Amino acid sequence: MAGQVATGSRSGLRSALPLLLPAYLWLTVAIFLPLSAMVFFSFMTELPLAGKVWAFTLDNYATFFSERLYLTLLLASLRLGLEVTLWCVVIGYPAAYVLAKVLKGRSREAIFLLVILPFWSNGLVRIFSWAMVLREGGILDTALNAVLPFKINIDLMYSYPAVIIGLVHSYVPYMVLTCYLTLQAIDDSLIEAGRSLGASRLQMLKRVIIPLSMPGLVAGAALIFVPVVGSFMEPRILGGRTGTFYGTVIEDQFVAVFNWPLGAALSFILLAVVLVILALASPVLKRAA
Amino acid sequence: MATTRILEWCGRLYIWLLLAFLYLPVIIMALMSFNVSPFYQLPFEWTTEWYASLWQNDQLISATWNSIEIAIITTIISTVLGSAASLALYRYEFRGKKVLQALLFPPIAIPWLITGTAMLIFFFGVGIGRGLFAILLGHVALALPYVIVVVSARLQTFAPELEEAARSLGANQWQVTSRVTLPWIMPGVIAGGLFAFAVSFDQFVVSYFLSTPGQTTLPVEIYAAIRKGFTPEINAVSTIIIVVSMALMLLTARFFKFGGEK
Amino acid sequence: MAGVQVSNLSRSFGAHKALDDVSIDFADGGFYALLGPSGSGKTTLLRQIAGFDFPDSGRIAIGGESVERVPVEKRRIGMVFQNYALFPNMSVGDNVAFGLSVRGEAKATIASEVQHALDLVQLGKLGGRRPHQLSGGQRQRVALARAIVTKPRVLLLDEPLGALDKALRVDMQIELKRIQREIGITTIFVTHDQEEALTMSDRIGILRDGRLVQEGPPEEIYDSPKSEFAATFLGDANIFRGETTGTGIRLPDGTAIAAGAGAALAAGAKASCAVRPERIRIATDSGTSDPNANMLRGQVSKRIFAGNNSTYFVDRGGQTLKVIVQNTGIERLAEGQKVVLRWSPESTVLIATG
Amino acid sequence: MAGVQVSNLSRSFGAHKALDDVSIDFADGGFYALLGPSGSGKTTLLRQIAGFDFPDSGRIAIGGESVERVPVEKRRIGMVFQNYALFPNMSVGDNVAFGLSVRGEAKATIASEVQHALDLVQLGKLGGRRPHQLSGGQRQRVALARAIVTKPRVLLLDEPLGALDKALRVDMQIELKRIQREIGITTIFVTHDQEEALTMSDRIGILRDGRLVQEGPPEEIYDSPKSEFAATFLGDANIFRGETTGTGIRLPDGTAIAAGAGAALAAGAKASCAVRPERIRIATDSGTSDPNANMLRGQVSKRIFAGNNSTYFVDRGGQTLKVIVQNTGIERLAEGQKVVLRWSPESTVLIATG
Amino acid sequence: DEVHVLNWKGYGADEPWAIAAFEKATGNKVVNDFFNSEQEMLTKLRTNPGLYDVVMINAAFNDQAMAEKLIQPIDVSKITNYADISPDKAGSPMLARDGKVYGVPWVWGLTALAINEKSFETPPTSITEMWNEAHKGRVVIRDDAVEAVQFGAIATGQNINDIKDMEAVKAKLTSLMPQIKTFWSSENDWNQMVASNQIDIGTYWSGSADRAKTHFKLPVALVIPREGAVAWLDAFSIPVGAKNVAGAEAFINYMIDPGFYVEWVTKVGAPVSANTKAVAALPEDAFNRKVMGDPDVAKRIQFQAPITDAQREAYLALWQEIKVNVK
Ligand SMILES: Nc1ncnc2c1ncn2[C@@H]1O[C@H](COP(=O)(O)OP(=O)(O)OP(=O)(O)O)[C@@H](O)[C@H]1O
Ligand SMILES: Nc1ncnc2c1ncn2[C@@H]1O[C@H](COP(=O)(O)OP(=O)(O)OP(=O)(O)O)[C@@H](O)[C@H]1O
Ligand SMILES: [Mg+2]
Ligand SMILES: [Mg+2]
Repeated sequence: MAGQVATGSRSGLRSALPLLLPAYLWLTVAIFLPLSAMVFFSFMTELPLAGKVWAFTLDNYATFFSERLYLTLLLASLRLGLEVTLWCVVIGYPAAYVLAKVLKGRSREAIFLLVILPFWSNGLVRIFSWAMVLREGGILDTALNAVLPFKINIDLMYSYPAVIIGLVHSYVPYMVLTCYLTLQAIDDSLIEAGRSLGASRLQMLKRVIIPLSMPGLVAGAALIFVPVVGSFMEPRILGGRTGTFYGTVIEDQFVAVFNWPLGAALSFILLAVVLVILALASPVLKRAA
Repeated sequence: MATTRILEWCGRLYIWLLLAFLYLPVIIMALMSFNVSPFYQLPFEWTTEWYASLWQNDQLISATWNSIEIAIITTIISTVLGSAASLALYRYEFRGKKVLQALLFPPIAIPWLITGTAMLIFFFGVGIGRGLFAILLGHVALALPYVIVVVSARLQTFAPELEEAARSLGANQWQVTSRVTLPWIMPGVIAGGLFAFAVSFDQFVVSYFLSTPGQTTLPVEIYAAIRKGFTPEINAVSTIIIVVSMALMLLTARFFKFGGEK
Repeated sequence: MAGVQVSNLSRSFGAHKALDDVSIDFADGGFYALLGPSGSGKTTLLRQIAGFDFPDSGRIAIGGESVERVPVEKRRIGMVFQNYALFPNMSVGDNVAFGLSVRGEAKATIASEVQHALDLVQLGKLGGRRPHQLSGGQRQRVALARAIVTKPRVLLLDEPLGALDKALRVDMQIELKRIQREIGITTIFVTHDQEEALTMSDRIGILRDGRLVQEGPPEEIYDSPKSEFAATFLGDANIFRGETTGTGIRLPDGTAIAAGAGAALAAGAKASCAVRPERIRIATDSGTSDPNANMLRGQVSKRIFAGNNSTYFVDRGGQTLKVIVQNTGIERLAEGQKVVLRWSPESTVLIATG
Repeated sequence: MAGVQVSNLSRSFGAHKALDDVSIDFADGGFYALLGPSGSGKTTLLRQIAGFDFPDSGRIAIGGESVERVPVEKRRIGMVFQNYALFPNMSVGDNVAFGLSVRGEAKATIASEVQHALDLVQLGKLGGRRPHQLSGGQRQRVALARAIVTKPRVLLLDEPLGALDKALRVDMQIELKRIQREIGITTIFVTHDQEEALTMSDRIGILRDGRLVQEGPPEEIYDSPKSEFAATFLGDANIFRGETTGTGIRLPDGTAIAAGAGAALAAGAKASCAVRPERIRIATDSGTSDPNANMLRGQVSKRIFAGNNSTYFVDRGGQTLKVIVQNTGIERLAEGQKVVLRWSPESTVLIATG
Repeated sequence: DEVHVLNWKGYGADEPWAIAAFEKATGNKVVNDFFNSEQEMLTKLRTNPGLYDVVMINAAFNDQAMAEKLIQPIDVSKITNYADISPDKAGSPMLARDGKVYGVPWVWGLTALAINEKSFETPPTSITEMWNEAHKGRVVIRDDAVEAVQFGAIATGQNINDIKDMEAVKAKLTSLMPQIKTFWSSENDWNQMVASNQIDIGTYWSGSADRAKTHFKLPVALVIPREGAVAWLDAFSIPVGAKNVAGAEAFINYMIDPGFYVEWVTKVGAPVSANTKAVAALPEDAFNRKVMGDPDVAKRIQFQAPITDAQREAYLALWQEIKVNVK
C-alpha cells in the first residue's frame, strides 16, 4: 500500500539514469534551454534584434513590484486558480469515486475513456459552444425558463462565472482521472474495516478514503491550478469586461507590444509564485495523506 | 442494503450528469455543424453543406491529418518516456530528485505562449527550425510533465512487495516492470496518454509558432480562420473526429481491460 | 449484548456455492469457533454477519432483530480481518483509536482506552509506528486491539491469532476470553488451530463446502463425531470400514471391532468405526489386561516426535494406524518392532457411512 | 543446490535492532525451522537472505559464495511471503506460471508444470480465478505453488501454512518434505506451529529480539533447552527457581528438586529447573512407586480439554503447575481434588539463570 | 515557382479563386501563411529569413520592418499596376525610406463604428452613441490598446497621432467601460455576437462590416461618426532574402489589379483598394466607392502613423489599467 519506503537496493542515480535521461533530455532541449533563453531576455532592456543596443537590467522584475496592476492581477489569477481547482475537486472527486468504487466491469472502462474525449475537440470551438449555452436567450436561459414558472433572465456570458464554468469544464477531467487512479487502488476491505468500526460513509471518506487518494488529488490539483493561474484564452473570450487576468497581461506583452523582456519576467515571477505555493502546500498535504 | 442500492443509483446518475456537462459543448458543436448559419445563429436550419465543403477543403483536411499524426506520435513517445521517468522517480532515491520533480512544473506553469515563443527563438537559433518535427519536439515536451505527474500518482499506490515477489521468481528488471508494475500502473499510463493526446491535439500556440506554411495543424487552421473566415467546416471536422474516436474508444473498452484490477 | 441467529443462509459466487443453507444460533455472550477446510465458507459467513456482503437467501438476526436493513456501521460489530485491513495512512495508535473517535468520544478517554488496548496486545510502545513498519504478528495484534477497543456487541474474528507464536497466542486467548466474559460479547471466531478451538470455545461449528457438518460443544464433537469427516477434521482418528454387527463392525478380513458409542445401526449396513490415536495403547507383549478390549497386531513403521507426544505409525496389512503416546520419558519403540494395539470399545465411535 | 551461511548479520530500523549479530549455517538440502516471538526478526532475516533488504553489517553466502553483489533475481530462491504478494492482475495460473515464463520455458512445459503444482496444493480447478476471488487459505496455497514450481535452490517460507486447516496443512507438509528431499532444496521456514516445527525440521533456530537464542535438532532443543525462554517457548515447561545443590536445586521453601540433565553448576548459584508438563505423573494416592522421583503435592484448580490430551492446572502454594495427561478415556480428576505430582530427575533440566 | 505569402487569414490573398487565377496566369504556386498580430508577423519575418516572398504589412509597421532590415526595396517599375495607385497612398512617407519604395499600398480601411441594424431605427451619426445609457452592456470595442487609445483620442477630439491630453482619453475610456459587453478580437467574434443579437454598437473595420453585410447577410451597417475614424493602410512588401522576387512582384501586381479587386468585393467583401482604377471599376453605389470615396469622409478620417515602442507600451499600460479597474 501507499507509503512504503523504497528499500536499500533501489538506490542510486546510476540505476535511475537510463530511465530518466530520455525524458529529461527531451525536456531540456525542447523546454529548459528555450526557457533559459527567455530567462536571459528577462534581464535585458531590449531584445538583441536588429542590432538594437541592450543592457543588463533588473527593471523588468522591478516593474512587477512598482505597478500595483500586476500584483492585483496575480492575486486575481491565484484566486481564479483556487476557485477552479476547488470546483474541480467538488465535481470531479465524487465522479472518480463512483467510477472507482461503484461502477463495475466494462462500463467503467468506457466511461474512463469517455471522460477525456470532449477535450479532443478544439478548445476554441468548445468556448463558442459555451457562448450558446450561457448567453441570454441561450440554451441555459431557454431551458430554465421552460421549466420554471416565473421568468428569469440568465446571461452568464462574458462574466466571471462564465470563466469559471469554462475553465472547470476544461479541467475537471484531470481531477476525475487522477483521483480515479488512486481511489481504484484502495482495498475494499479497508472501507469495510472502517465501517465495521462504526464509521459512517462520510467519516470513512474524511478519515480513510480521502487521505489514501491524496496522491491523485494532489496530482489533479497541480495539473489544474498551475495552468489555470497562467491562463489567458478562456478568461479573454468568456470573461468579457472582467476577463483581464495575469495571463492576459503577459500575452499582451508578447502580442500587442513587443516587450518580451517584461513578458518573460512576469512569467517567471508567476512560475516562482506557483512553485512556492506548491512547496508550501506539499507538507500540509503529506501530513493529510 | 437498500441505502447502498440508492446510493449506487445516485452515483450512476451523477456520472451521467457529469458526462452531460462534459459533452454539452460537444453536442452543440456537432449540431452547429449541421446549421446553415456560420455564426451559430438560431433558429436552426439543417444543412450538410459544411460537410460537403469540408470535403473540398484540402488544407483543412491535411492539417487535420497532421494533427492526428502528431498527436498519436506525441502520445506514444511521451507515455513511454514519461512512464519510464516516473518509474525511476518512484524506485530510486538520489540527490536532486526533488529538483527533477519540481522541474516538471515550468512547462505547465509558464503560459504556452511564452514557451512557444521561446521554442521558436531557440529552435531557430540552434538550427532545428520550424516544421512538423519541431512541432513534435515541442508537443512531446509539453505532454511529458502531464504523463509523469499522472503516472507517479498511480505508482504511489503500488505495493513494492509485488516487485520483490517477481524478482524472487527470477524476473529481471525489465520483466518485473513489464509484467508486474506496468499492469498495475496501466490505468495511470492510459490516463497519461489520454492527457498527452489532448494536450497535443488541442495545442495551438506552440504549433502555431513552429508550423511552416502548408504544414500546419488543425488548431492553427482554426485560429487563423476565426480572424476572418470561420466556417462550420471546423465543427464538421471536429464532429467527425469525436465520433470516430468515440467509436474507437468504446471498441477498446469492449475488448481491453485496463481500468485496474484488484 | 446480543446473540446472532443465522437461518438458511445461502450465498453463491457464480456457480460456486460458498454457503449452502447454513443455520446456526450463536448464543448471546457465547464463544463460538468456526472450523472448516480452506475455502469452506467461513470468511463468507462472517462477512454476511458483518453486513459486507448479502445472502442470496436466508436471514440473519442480531439480538433478535433482523439486520437485513441495518448497515454495517449500525450493527455494532467488531471484526478482525484475515488480511488485517489496517489503515495504512494512520499510525498504530490512530488505527486503534478509529472506532472510538468516529463515535466522538473525548480525546482523553480515547487516549487511555487506546493505550490500554495496545498494552493488552503487548504493543504498548509501538503506538506511533505505521502499519508497514510492523511485523506480521504485530499487525495482527493491532487489528485485534482495534476490534475490541470499541466494545462491540458481536466480535467476528477471522483467524485472529494465526500469525502469533504459541506463548503470545495463549496470552491473547486468555485476554480474549476475559474480555468476552467481562462484557459478555458474542464472539464468533475462525481458527485453524484445533487446540485453540477446543480449549477456548463454548461451541464449535464445522463447515465443509459451504454446509454446516456438525455443531456442538467441543468435547461432544470430539468424542462423538457424526461423520468420518468430522472425526478426522477435528483431532485425528483411525477409521475402520466394514459392516455393522450390532455391537460394532466386522472388517473385510473378518476382524471384529467392538464399539461403545455412536449411531445405532441395523446389522449388515455399511459403517465405519473411528478411534482416536491417543486412545490406543501400544505394547510389545500380548498379555491381555482387558478381555473386552479391541486388539490388533502390527509393526511400527515410523515414529514422529512432536514435543509432548510422539505419533507411532503402525502398519497392519494395508492399513496404517496412528497411535499417540505421551512423551513421559519412558522407553521408545523402535521402527520395525512388532506391537500389539489395544483400545476399549468405549473409545470406539460407530459412524454411518454414505 | 546450496547451503546458506549467515554470519554476524545485523540490521536496525532506526533505533530498533531487528537483527543483532545473527550467525546460522543452513545446511545444504536441510529443512530449517525459524521460531521466535512476534517481531523477533524472522521475516527480516528471510528478507536479507532473499536480497530484498541489506544488512548493516555481516555477510550472507549461498552455496559458499557471498551474495552481496548478487541481485535477488540471480539468487535462485523461492519465497512465500507472509502476506502472499500475489500478482493481482494475473490469474492464479499465471501467478504460478510467472517464474517459469520469465525464464522463457516452452508454453507446453509451463502449462503442465503449473497444473502439476496447482494439483499439488489441491487447487487444480481454480487456475482461472483471480487472487481476489480466493479464500485466505487458497491464496496462501497459490503463493506456495508459485514458489516451488521454479525448483529454486533455496526456499524461504514465511509461515507458508499458517492459514490452512490441520488436515490440509499435514498434506502440504508431506508435499513440502517430499519436494525438498527429491530435489534437495535448502528450506528455511518460519512457523508458529510448534508441532510443525518439531515434526518437519532437521534443525530449529530460535530468535528473540533479533538474537539467536538456541539452535539445534528439534529433540535436542526440546529436551535440553539452554534457557528458561527456550524451555517455555518451544513446548511448555514448569519452571522452578532456587539455588543449585549439585544434583538439583533447592526451592526457597526448602523443597529439593533433583535434576538429571542440563548445565553443570557450582552449588549455591541461582538456577532454575524446567520440567515438561507431559513428564509429570498426576495421582490422587501418595503410594510411592519410585523413591528417586521428585514429588510435590497440590490441588487441581482447572482442567482444560484439548483433544488428544488435557492440561491440569495444579496449585501448590503460590505456584501453578501444568500437567498434561493423554486422554486415553480413563477417569478424570475433579477440580479441587488434592493430588500428588511425581516426575523423574531425568525429566528435569537444570538451567543457569541471569 | 512558389510564392510564399504572409498575410492575415481570409484577407484576399488566400481566396481560392484568386490563387487559382494567379497561378494560371503566372505559373507561380501560392503558399499562404498567416499571422495573428503584427508583432507576430514581425517575429515570423525575423525567425524565418528567406522563407517568405511577400508580406502584407500595415503601413504603420513598415517603418519598424525597414529599420530592422526585414524588407527590401521594391522595384516598382516591375509592377505595372503601381502607376494607378492613388498618389496620396503611394506617396505615403510610411512606405519609403531613403527614396526607395518599401511597400506597395494595397487596400485601406477604417476602424469606425458598426451597428446592429435591428437596434436602430435610424443610424447614429455620433461616436457618443457608444456612451448612450440605452446601449448599456451591448457595446463592444476591440481589445487592442493602440486602437482603443486612438479611438479615445477621436472621441475627445484629438489627433490620433499626437495625443496631447492623455488624461482626457483615459477618462473617456473609463466612462465607456460600464457600457461594454465584451472586447472583440476577431471578425468572427463580432459576427457571432451580432448574429445572436447580443450587441447594438461597437468599433469595427470597414471591410469586415461590408463583408458581414454583403457576404454573410448580417444586419450590420458601418457608421463613420462625425467626430472621425481611424484609418489604416495595408501594403505589400518583399522580405529581405526572398527567393522568388519576380513571383513576388507578379503577385503584388495581381493583388492590386482592378480585376481581382472587383471580384473580391463582390464575392467576399473587402476594404477600399489603393488603386484608383480598381475603385472606379466598382458600381456607382458601392459602399467602397460611394461612402469611402466621399470627400467629406476623407476629411474626417485620420490615418495611423507609426508609433514608437515606448508609446505603444504606454498605451498598453493605460488600456490594461482601465480594464483592470472595471473589475
Ligand atoms: N469473489 C469470489 N468469487 C468467486 N469465488 C469466491 C469469491 N470469494 C470467495 N469465493 C470462494 O468461496 C469459497 C468460500 O470462501 P471463504 O473465503 O469463505 O473460505 P474460508 O472458509 O474463509 O477459507 P480459508 O480458511 O481459506 O480462509 C472459496 O472456495 C472461494 O474460492
Ligand atoms: N520498516 C520498519 N521500520 C521499523 N521497524 C520495523 C520495520 N520493519 C520491521 N520492523 C521491526 O523489526 C522487528 C522484526 O520484524 P520482523 O518482521 O522480522 O518480525 P517477525 O519475526 O517476522 O515477526 P512476526 O512473527 O510477527 O511476523 C519488529 O519489531 C518490527 O516492528
Ligand atoms: Mg477465510
Ligand atoms: Mg514475520
